[in-house]
Amino acid sequence: MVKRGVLTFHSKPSIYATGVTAGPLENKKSVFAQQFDKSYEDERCDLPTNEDGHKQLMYDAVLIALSKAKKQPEKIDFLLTGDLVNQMTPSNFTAHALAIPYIGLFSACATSVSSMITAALLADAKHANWIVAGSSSQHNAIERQFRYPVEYGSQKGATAQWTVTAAGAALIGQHTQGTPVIDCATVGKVVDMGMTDPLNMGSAMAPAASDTLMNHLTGHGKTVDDYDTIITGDLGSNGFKIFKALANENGLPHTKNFRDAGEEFYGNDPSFKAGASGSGCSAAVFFSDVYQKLLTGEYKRVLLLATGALLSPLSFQQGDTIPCIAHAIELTMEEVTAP
Amino acid sequence: MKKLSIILLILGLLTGCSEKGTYIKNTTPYDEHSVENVLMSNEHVKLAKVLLYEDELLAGIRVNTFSRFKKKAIANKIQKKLEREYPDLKVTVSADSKILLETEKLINKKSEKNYRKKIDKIKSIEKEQT
Amino acid sequence: MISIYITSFIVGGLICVIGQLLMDVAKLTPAHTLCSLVVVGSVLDGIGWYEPFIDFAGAGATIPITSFGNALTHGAMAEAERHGLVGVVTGMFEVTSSGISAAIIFGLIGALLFTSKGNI
Amino acid sequence: MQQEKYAQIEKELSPKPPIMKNVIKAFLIGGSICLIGQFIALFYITYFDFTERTASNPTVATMIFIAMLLTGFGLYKKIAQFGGAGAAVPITGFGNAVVSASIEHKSEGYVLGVGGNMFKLAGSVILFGVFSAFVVALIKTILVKFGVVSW
Repeated sequence: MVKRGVLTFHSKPSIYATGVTAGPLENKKSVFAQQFDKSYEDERCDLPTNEDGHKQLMYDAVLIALSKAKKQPEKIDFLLTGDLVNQMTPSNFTAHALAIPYIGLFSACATSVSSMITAALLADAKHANWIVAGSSSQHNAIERQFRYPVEYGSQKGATAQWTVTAAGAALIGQHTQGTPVIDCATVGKVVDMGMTDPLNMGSAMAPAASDTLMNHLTGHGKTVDDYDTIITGDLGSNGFKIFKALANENGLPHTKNFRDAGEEFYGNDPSFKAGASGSGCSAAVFFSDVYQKLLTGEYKRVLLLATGALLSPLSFQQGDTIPCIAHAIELTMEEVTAP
Repeated sequence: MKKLSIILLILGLLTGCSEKGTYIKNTTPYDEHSVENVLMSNEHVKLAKVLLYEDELLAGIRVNTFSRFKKKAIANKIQKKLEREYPDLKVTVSADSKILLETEKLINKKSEKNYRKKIDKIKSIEKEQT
Repeated sequence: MISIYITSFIVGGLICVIGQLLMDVAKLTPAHTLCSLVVVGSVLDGIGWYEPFIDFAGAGATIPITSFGNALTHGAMAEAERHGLVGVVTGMFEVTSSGISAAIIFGLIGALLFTSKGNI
Repeated sequence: MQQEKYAQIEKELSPKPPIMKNVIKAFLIGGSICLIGQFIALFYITYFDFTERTASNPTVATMIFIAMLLTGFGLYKKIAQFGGAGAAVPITGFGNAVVSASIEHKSEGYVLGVGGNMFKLAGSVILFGVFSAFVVALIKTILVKFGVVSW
């Protein structure tokens, strides 16, 4: 029987390599800075505009992931990326520069996982050998897109989050031993709990995360304790607190293996308020910290639960609520069986 | 609060103690006593600098803090009174600190040359007010 | 002399407190808050309260955005007094041109000189 | 889950804005900005031919100039983060809104970018200022015509 939104990848596609790039502030302030592959001295990567810098972040992240696996862009069958700028131009220009067949994906900050799910589907159906999935965000470009000009002085409350300047890309291919593999996934439904404050995305997204988590656990017959960690994308400290409360309400009393990439990203620095956000946030943490912990064997099985707020500046100015989505993907590190 | 008190202290040092009273310089044969009477009888006036020169009577006044709300009315009232006392003089009364400042400068000046020019200028910027 | 500094500090601070309460308690956006304050300044001038208020508080009343509404209304009313109804429209920017022209000029100069920084 | 029920949970768990603290900060920052304005006004009164009333025009222009520098060097947003309305309500906040929008849209060119977007934040203040001035002055003019009040 097919369960709605619940996917199992029988061929278990592998994640061969990842690449993460980050801006100067992230390099200085993020607790994950040591695990990023590349950081820039300049927030625009020494290019004239924020959007140019945004392209460069994504482009470099893809190339780093490819170079780790010693692959050339010509060998890649698909590029699946997305970001938050209007019509995703940074991703589009990256795809042009790399000349890889490309599908742009928009799931807001959940794009890191939605692109991995799509990549796993393509690999599982044997339509492709090599696929790059990823997402990115650039602070200045996104703040201007969704909120105010960067230099505009507006007081941010405790629930506000800081859009990161970072990009993450993962090279996904057919099953290979010794690499983290994609077991299964759950595509989330859009959940809208009537939240309207664009400076409090965490509380808008928490119900979507909770909904997808429950669908994943029941759909695949798993429990929370099956995972070494369940890591959400960018709920931030406030959204994460609410997410855990919702999990308790849904009969999941143990939440000690829950993590939130957004809350951890800047190490709870109060000047970043509730933490990090942006589609680069989940990608950067999933493809650096989580991936490396899978490689070293510290994690055997993890659930990546990226959340996205699917609003536009137009929609919230017109008084609409913030629709949110969460996608889950389960990665495992198999024991290497001796030959 | 500490910062505020430091700011106030610096302000106090910068401005010195507020002066009070009526200062009059008279270069005319007119009697200046009624000027003093008019100004002193008005409870709102804290400080006044008055210059009588040829056919001009120039008065810059400063009123008490909470009388500032109606300082224009106070200046007008004094002006009317002075005009009644000195029907031959052109009376200018203002509660604007610029007028006070300029009148004070004139009073403190030793020589009386340029008085005419300066007084005309003060009167013209006083008119600009609204 | 010193009292004008105290009144400007306190009055200016209090107007900002009203703005903060509009933002935190009434949950208005910054733009809505500023628009409300401008309208309040304009109405206060209409009933003749804002001018004495400036006499009392000096920069404490002329620096907050309320004075922008006051200055616009003041210009419009002064012209209306001279020329009747037509003056309501023509006199609007008589008094207050400096704020807008300074903002335009320095806005352009700022754009020439600076680029935005995503610092914290 | 119902939206109402979630709204309740969300309200319970989300941090409340520290209103008292914000108000005190707004008072201090807003008061300080006005105090600086008063000093600038004193400067214009003392050294130039401005009266208390006419000095407000150059004072406002100078404050906007200072706001431009603070905005350009990335300091105004820090002051605003601390002071909230204390930084937004004074005319410097108006200057910051104009200058920040200009800087932001420089990448689209000076005509379409800077010219077209300069007032995207501050424009509403001008609109409502002008419109309310129009209405107030109109009402007053009519009332004077009917002899209800005088100028």
